[in-house]
Amino acid sequence: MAQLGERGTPDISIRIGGPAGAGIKAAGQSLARTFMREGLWTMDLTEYPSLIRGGHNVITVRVGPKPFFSHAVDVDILIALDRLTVEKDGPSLVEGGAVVYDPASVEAATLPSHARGVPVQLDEIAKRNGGVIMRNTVAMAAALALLRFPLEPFESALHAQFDSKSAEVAEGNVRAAREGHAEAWKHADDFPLRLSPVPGAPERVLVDGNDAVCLGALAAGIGFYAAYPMTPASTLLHYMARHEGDGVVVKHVEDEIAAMNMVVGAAFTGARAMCATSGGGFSLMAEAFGLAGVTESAVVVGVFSRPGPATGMPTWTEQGDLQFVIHAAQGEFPRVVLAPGDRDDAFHLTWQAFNLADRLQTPVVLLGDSYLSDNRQSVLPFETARVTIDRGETITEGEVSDYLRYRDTPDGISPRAIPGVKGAEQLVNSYEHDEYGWGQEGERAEVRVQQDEKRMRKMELARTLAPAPVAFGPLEADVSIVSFGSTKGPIRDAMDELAAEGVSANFLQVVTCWPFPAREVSGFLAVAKRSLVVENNYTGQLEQLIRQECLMEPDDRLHRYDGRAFTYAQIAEKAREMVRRPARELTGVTR
Amino acid sequence: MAQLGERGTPDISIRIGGPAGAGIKAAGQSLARTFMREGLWTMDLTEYPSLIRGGHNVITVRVGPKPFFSHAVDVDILIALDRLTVEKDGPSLVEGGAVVYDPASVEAATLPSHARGVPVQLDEIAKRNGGVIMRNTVAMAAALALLRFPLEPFESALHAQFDSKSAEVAEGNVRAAREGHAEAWKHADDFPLRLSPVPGAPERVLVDGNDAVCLGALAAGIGFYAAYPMTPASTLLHYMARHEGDGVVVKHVEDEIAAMNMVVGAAFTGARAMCATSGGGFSLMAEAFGLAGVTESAVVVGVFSRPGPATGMPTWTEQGDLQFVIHAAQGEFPRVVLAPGDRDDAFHLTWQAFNLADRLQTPVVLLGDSYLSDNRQSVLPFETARVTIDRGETITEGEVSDYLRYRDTPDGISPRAIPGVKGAEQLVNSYEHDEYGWGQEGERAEVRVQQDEKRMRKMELARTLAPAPVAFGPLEADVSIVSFGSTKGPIRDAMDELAAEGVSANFLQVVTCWPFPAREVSGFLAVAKRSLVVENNYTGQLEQLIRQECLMEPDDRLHRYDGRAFTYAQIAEKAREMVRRPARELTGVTR
Amino acid sequence: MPTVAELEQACKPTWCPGCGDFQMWKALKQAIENVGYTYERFAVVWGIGNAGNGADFLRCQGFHALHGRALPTATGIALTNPELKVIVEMGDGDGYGIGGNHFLHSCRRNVEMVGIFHNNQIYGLTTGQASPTSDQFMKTPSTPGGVIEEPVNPVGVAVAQGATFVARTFSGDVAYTQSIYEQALRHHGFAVVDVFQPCPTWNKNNTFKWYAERVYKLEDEPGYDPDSRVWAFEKSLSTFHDLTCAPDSCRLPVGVFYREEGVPTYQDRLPQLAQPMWRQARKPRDISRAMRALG
Amino acid sequence: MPTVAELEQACKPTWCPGCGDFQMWKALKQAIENVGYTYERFAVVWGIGNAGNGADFLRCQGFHALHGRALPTATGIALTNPELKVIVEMGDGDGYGIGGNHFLHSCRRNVEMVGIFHNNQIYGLTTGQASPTSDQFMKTPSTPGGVIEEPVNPVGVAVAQGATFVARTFSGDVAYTQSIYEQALRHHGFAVVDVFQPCPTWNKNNTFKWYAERVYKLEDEPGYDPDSRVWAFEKSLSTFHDLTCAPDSCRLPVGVFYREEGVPTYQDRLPQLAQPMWRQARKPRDISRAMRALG
Ligand SMILES: Cc1ncc(C[n+]2csc(CCOP(=O)(O)OP(=O)(O)O)c2C)c(N)n1
Ligand SMILES: Cc1ncc(C[n+]2csc(CCOP(=O)(O)OP(=O)(O)O)c2C)c(N)n1
Ligand code: SF4
Ligand code: SF4
Ligand SMILES: [Mg+2]
Ligand SMILES: [Mg+2]
Repeated sequence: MAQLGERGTPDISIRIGGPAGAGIKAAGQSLARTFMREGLWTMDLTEYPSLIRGGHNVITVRVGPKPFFSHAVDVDILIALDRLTVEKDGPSLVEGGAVVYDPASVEAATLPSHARGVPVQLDEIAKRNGGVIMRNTVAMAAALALLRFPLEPFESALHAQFDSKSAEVAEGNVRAAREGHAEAWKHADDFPLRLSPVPGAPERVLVDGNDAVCLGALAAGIGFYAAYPMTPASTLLHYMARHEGDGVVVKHVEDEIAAMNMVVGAAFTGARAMCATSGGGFSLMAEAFGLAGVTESAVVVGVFSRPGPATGMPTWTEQGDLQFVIHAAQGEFPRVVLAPGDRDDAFHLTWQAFNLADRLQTPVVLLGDSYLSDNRQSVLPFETARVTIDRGETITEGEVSDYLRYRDTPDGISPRAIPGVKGAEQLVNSYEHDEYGWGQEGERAEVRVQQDEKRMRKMELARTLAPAPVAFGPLEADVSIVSFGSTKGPIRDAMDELAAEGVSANFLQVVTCWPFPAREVSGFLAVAKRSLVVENNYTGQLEQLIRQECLMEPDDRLHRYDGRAFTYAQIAEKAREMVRRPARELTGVTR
Repeated sequence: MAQLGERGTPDISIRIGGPAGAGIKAAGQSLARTFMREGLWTMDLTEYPSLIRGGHNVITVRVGPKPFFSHAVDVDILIALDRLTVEKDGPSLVEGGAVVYDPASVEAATLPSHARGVPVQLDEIAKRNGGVIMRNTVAMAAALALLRFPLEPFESALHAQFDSKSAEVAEGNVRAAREGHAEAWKHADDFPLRLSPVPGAPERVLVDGNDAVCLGALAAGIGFYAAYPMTPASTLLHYMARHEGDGVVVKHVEDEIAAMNMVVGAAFTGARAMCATSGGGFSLMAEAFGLAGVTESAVVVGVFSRPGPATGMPTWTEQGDLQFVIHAAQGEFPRVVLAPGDRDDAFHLTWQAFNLADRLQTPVVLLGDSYLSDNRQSVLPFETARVTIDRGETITEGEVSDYLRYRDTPDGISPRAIPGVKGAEQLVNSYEHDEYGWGQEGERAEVRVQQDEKRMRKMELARTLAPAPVAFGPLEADVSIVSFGSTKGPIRDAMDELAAEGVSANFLQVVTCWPFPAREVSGFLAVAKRSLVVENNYTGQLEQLIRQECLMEPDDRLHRYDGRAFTYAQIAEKAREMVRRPARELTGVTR
Repeated sequence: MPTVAELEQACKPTWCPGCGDFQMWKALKQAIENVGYTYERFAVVWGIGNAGNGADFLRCQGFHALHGRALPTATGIALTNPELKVIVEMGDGDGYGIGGNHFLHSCRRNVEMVGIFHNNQIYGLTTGQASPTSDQFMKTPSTPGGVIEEPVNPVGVAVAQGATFVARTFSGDVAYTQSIYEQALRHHGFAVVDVFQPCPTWNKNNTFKWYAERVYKLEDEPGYDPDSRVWAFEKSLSTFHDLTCAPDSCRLPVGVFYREEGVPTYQDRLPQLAQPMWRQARKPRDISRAMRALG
Repeated sequence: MPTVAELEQACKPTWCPGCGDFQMWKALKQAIENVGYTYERFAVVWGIGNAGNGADFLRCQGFHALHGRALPTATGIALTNPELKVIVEMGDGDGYGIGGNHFLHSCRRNVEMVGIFHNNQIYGLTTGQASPTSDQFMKTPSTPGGVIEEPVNPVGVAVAQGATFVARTFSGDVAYTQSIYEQALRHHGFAVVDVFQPCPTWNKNNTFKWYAERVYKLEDEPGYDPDSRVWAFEKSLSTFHDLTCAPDSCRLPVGVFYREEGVPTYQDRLPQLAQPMWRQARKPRDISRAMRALG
């Protein structure tokens, strides 16, 4: 068990736990926002079952003066709103960690023996200042007191949150906070951890992956977003719907089939169009995803995975859909699959996805997961100056003549004249077709070959346009990690932790998963001392692609498939273990 | 251009071409049946566009005294019901081949110069004996005359076909046949090919792949079949519907989503249940296919591919869905994919699929394509004595106690008690769940891991139960071919042709595509002099699997993606070309 | 024949306090006890949603199916085992949104089974988006500007599409709901039961009070005519209202809108379904005749 | 503004001789000419089927969509370019079978577009299986024992579900069909036009003669009341008949069943849809305010 303050990283983690419906997530997020505004860096981890009430909900806020990339591993301060939290989260507390609890509902004797109990009359204080709903306010103020963190920033946050609703409620919250702060302050001397504001820190924003995707889509000039709610993609719909006023038609439709077919229709008019869902919704979209392929429609599809199969584990995380999105839908057609690793990637890959879709006139998938979608991190505002709009060979105005929608060209791209352009009579066709679009002609063997080859040729262009893998860490390292998507954060933190111990690690983040960057991955693996593929799934789908595309096998692999994200500690431990093993025990066959 | 009678094989090919709606397919099939009944072997190839009328329809009947495995490469006798046939199919005629045509509609001058014209008053003879509809009868009789094949068998076939409807029509047809026969007989002396009945030949049946699958399903005791029509799978629905009286509930449902979900429901009651479709319908089934995976439902799903993407080329053939069926649906779960190569495989793999589904309690895919589904071959009646019923650990009657539907067991198989069994209260669940089936418990990390591992463990059992690859040809060969599915026929014919020339070839037919038989394929490739993967698709999906699972690359590959099946000649030519090349030019990197 | 208590699971309901799903759960257990099925003689299929979460709480031969697909799964069960009464529990998003096509076709198919729709006019489990039955202009996270479609009219569609038993009830009246359930369970054919089910957590518009002030029983009014499709259709239209309507200008009928007995069910028309279909798979079927037909 | 001749393609129709699709093609071309759209101002979306095969034969801005999915594709077009009138051509399997859910939801959405359903009561392109509108007891390759479901009642469902223009016509009367098309094209909202379209190849039951003997025009009878949903619903029920009914006991109404003008369309309620949405994507959108909101 870790000791308080013993971790390599200079940050602190605070967990709030209680039943669903107690406002746990909002509480944690306002704590994080308070810290962020005072110049600290934060990362949330929300964990909850697929229930509206009851069950056990938890948010853990990691906070510190230096940036980090992933969620907390263990807990320094546990705010236990109920007994279940003590029972379930007690074991995550570091030796000497504090448990803020209400002696009225939790008995001191039930606290773990290695914990420091901080009894605060959460209920009573809340009630006398306005109602039980304020319990979270009391508890958060108590946590701040333990860290000797000033209360004023939190008070202004409460004012900001409640003033517009009711001055009375705002005042009540502030009073409740002060009382909680005062009560916990008594225990602060015993508690060694301290946290202070960092003055003059740069402005930051608190975003989860879905916020970042939405911002990227808005920046890219999205005009149409259609979706059917599905965890963890639902908040994209909420966000986009709130931004209809920015010039986006947002439709909550009857099912995912409609969403995808509408998006293809919207692309026909030249709108930048996107839909997003989780794996289950994408299953239903598969046919129309192929429609986008054969009709050469520029669409962006977000697939934010949760553990499957079928309904699976709606509120948890997994990277189980990589091979599915690469192979979904009957027949063969070009597609691009981009996997953002963090919020910055999510923003920039999203607007790039729209450009790629337009350049290639084919569907582009943004593949994420709940871990990235759901959890907030403080980040520097996204560099909007980098955003460009490249609509490729799309003709939106004026006139065309002798127009052939599917003209055979050297790079496979046929100029696309959208409806409204004079002379743009055309037939966009789900059947195989000739250059004009006629289905009858598409039955001829030579026409089929022409069009199939034309489409597939776009994969070559895609290889040159799609983002290359990104390498982190030293050129030579004791352990070389290959991974994709949201494992990026834990891997980067693990690298830092390992570096502090004198173990060097480097990391190749596969950003474009399809077309697969075989050259870069092969090169990285070829010089690796010990190679490791990290994946949040059971079957090792990235490794399958590496084997298929590079004819190489990594030395080892780390999988997790219990619905939870990797912690950096877990990855670091795997790397340590590999370094301890003599090289000949590693299983790699190719070098 | 091939010369008449010059092909290595002692068989003859007759093509009938004309517009859709002229009864071309039926005509060709009754010709084939006549030959079969007289002891000859036959194979059809039907080619038609996705139209009800017009267009250009063709059926080619290959017939000979010895068995063969695939369709004809070129044409010895062309029956041209219209000018378009002369134009389109003339080039396929061998040097000295005959064209049976009606001088009233086709001018002799338009015939290809290398053809022997056989003018027959098709229209007039038909009309005077009962109507234009009898044109096919006249033409077929003419073809028989050219081959000096006796007319009687054909006459009895006509009687068999029409007597029940009207003696007059039967008589008319017979008269028309006689006149056509007589007219063509005049030209038979000039035409060197001859065909005679083979007396005492064993009984045969004329089946296409879909017939074979249906017979396999019926033999296996299927109780429920649900489908939405989709070429080339529609005739399965027709066949099954005709056999409702044998004790099958057959439902033509509102869409493929309903079909797949109904089949999963039917499996819940212990019925042997199946649905079938083409790739587009399977796209819609994907989610419920995953439902079968997580609920551990024993279902059989037929996927009979046509060229995609999307609507694609409905009436043509392709092997473009292999990777899709292996990866369809969100999340990870065990599945088996079986690819019949011919009609005998289709029969036997179908009943085996039901046994596998029951043994493994997981979905089993039968992956075929239009080439196999649509075309008839004369085959020995299927060996029904080989059919066994193995329902695995399925409890259909009696009583169970302390029943846990998802009990964790060493091989991953949990005994399945169906509704109606006393004590079988259970919760079959699309959510992750615990051993009882409760979804709430499935959110716990350890329960998830238990159930995920339990399910995936079934893949190990699947490896031991699923049919192994089948090897054809000598142990050592000049060229070693790996392929799957319906390319089997052309490959086997190509091997015979090559053998006749002194080139030896062997062939490994991958029957179970998933779990992939890596050991057997690696072994086969490792000792191959020159290895070749043959696939009816663009991207080389089988090769991708070989690379992924065997870390090996074949020396060369042959793809076809124009919607047409390989001919044996094409494959033989590729093999010859490989043998001509010095070995160092082959591209293989692993051996 | 399980009693209400025996129908409960060790796994206890997790619905929000005050959720109408509790009442429907209660009514269903009582109706099953009253009709008197043994455990072996009925099966329950759930869709996905808070309604569907009921799967964990009822002891039975159960199937928690996909979102929107409970009806076809149930149909597969009903058409392969004639000895089972199949009950299908769905949400309004589940049953009328994503599952709308199966609803439409189930009505015209008249498979004997009971479809219960938890109509809370909201997507509960996914945190409060508009459902296909949400009232026009209702603001939700997916429609912050207000719903602009006309709501689904499940009773009207069911009646138009040939369902042979079409009823609606309000979960707040548990006894009435239970009596409607019993009639539905005893109906020979496809029974549609739409239930106004308040969702106190997300739907702040259609609350218990809101429904209670507006519902009235069809059979209490003159002219009650559940034999007439046209009458039922006309009554179905009176559900349309706007967000602010006063209780007396916006009366919501509950009860049996339409009932037609004596129509043969789908199962009745399948002579091969005399017994559970698993019995077909005890030994290889003789296909010699079928094979000979291809000779 | 293209004339009938200019609306034709070099690619000529391949429908079977005598197919009702020819007549519908004729009526549509004439209606478009009469209403007077330029090529740039309308788009046509087809589903898959023989009806859908019309995609090859009409010169326009066209989209041949997936089987069953023409309505959502068309909706995506209509909701991103307000300058286009969108016409959707579907088969009965296409529109009411696999596409039934989109039909249901399109009716309640009232997106301005015209849905034309080629109702030949059969699956034409896939060689004659029963369609959701096939008459009960009809024998087809997928129902050799006869259809046992009640047919879909598209008019009834559309009226129940809030469609603002619901009409039916018979392709055999080309002039009448054309006039219904023109009214539908001029309607401000979602217009549903179901067309009895004989399929001489596969449907030997509902032939030209069969329809011709049975159809009558709604407006020719007393009590014509297309403002009333209930009246329209009642009339929709009279389509139900059995295979052997005599012409006079089985009269099939055609004409406008229901029409409601003045209802705001979906597009009307989207202020952001003042112009084609591609204009939003000419330069990066300023997201500074949205980003600041997260600070
Ligand atoms: C294919 C698919 N799409 C989306 C979801 C996500 N989802 C789960 S429940 C639900 C809607 C819940 O609303 P409703 O059906 O009305 O049930 P309620 O929770 O209100 O009882 C949705 C959209 C899913 N599970 N599967
Ligand atoms: C997902 C999917 N399922 C099935 C098909 C096959 N299919 C093509 S057209 C058609 C039905 C045609 O009937 P209808 O819609 O009534 O049109 P018609 O040909 O009668 O005009 C079917 C089932 C398909 N293309 N896609
Ligand atoms: S969210 Fe609504 S429907 Fe769901 S359990 Fe809570 S109150 Fe009931
Ligand atoms: S099959 Fe029927 S609907 Fe299709 S083109 Fe022929 S007549 Fe028309
Ligand atoms: Mg609901
Ligand atoms: Mg039709």
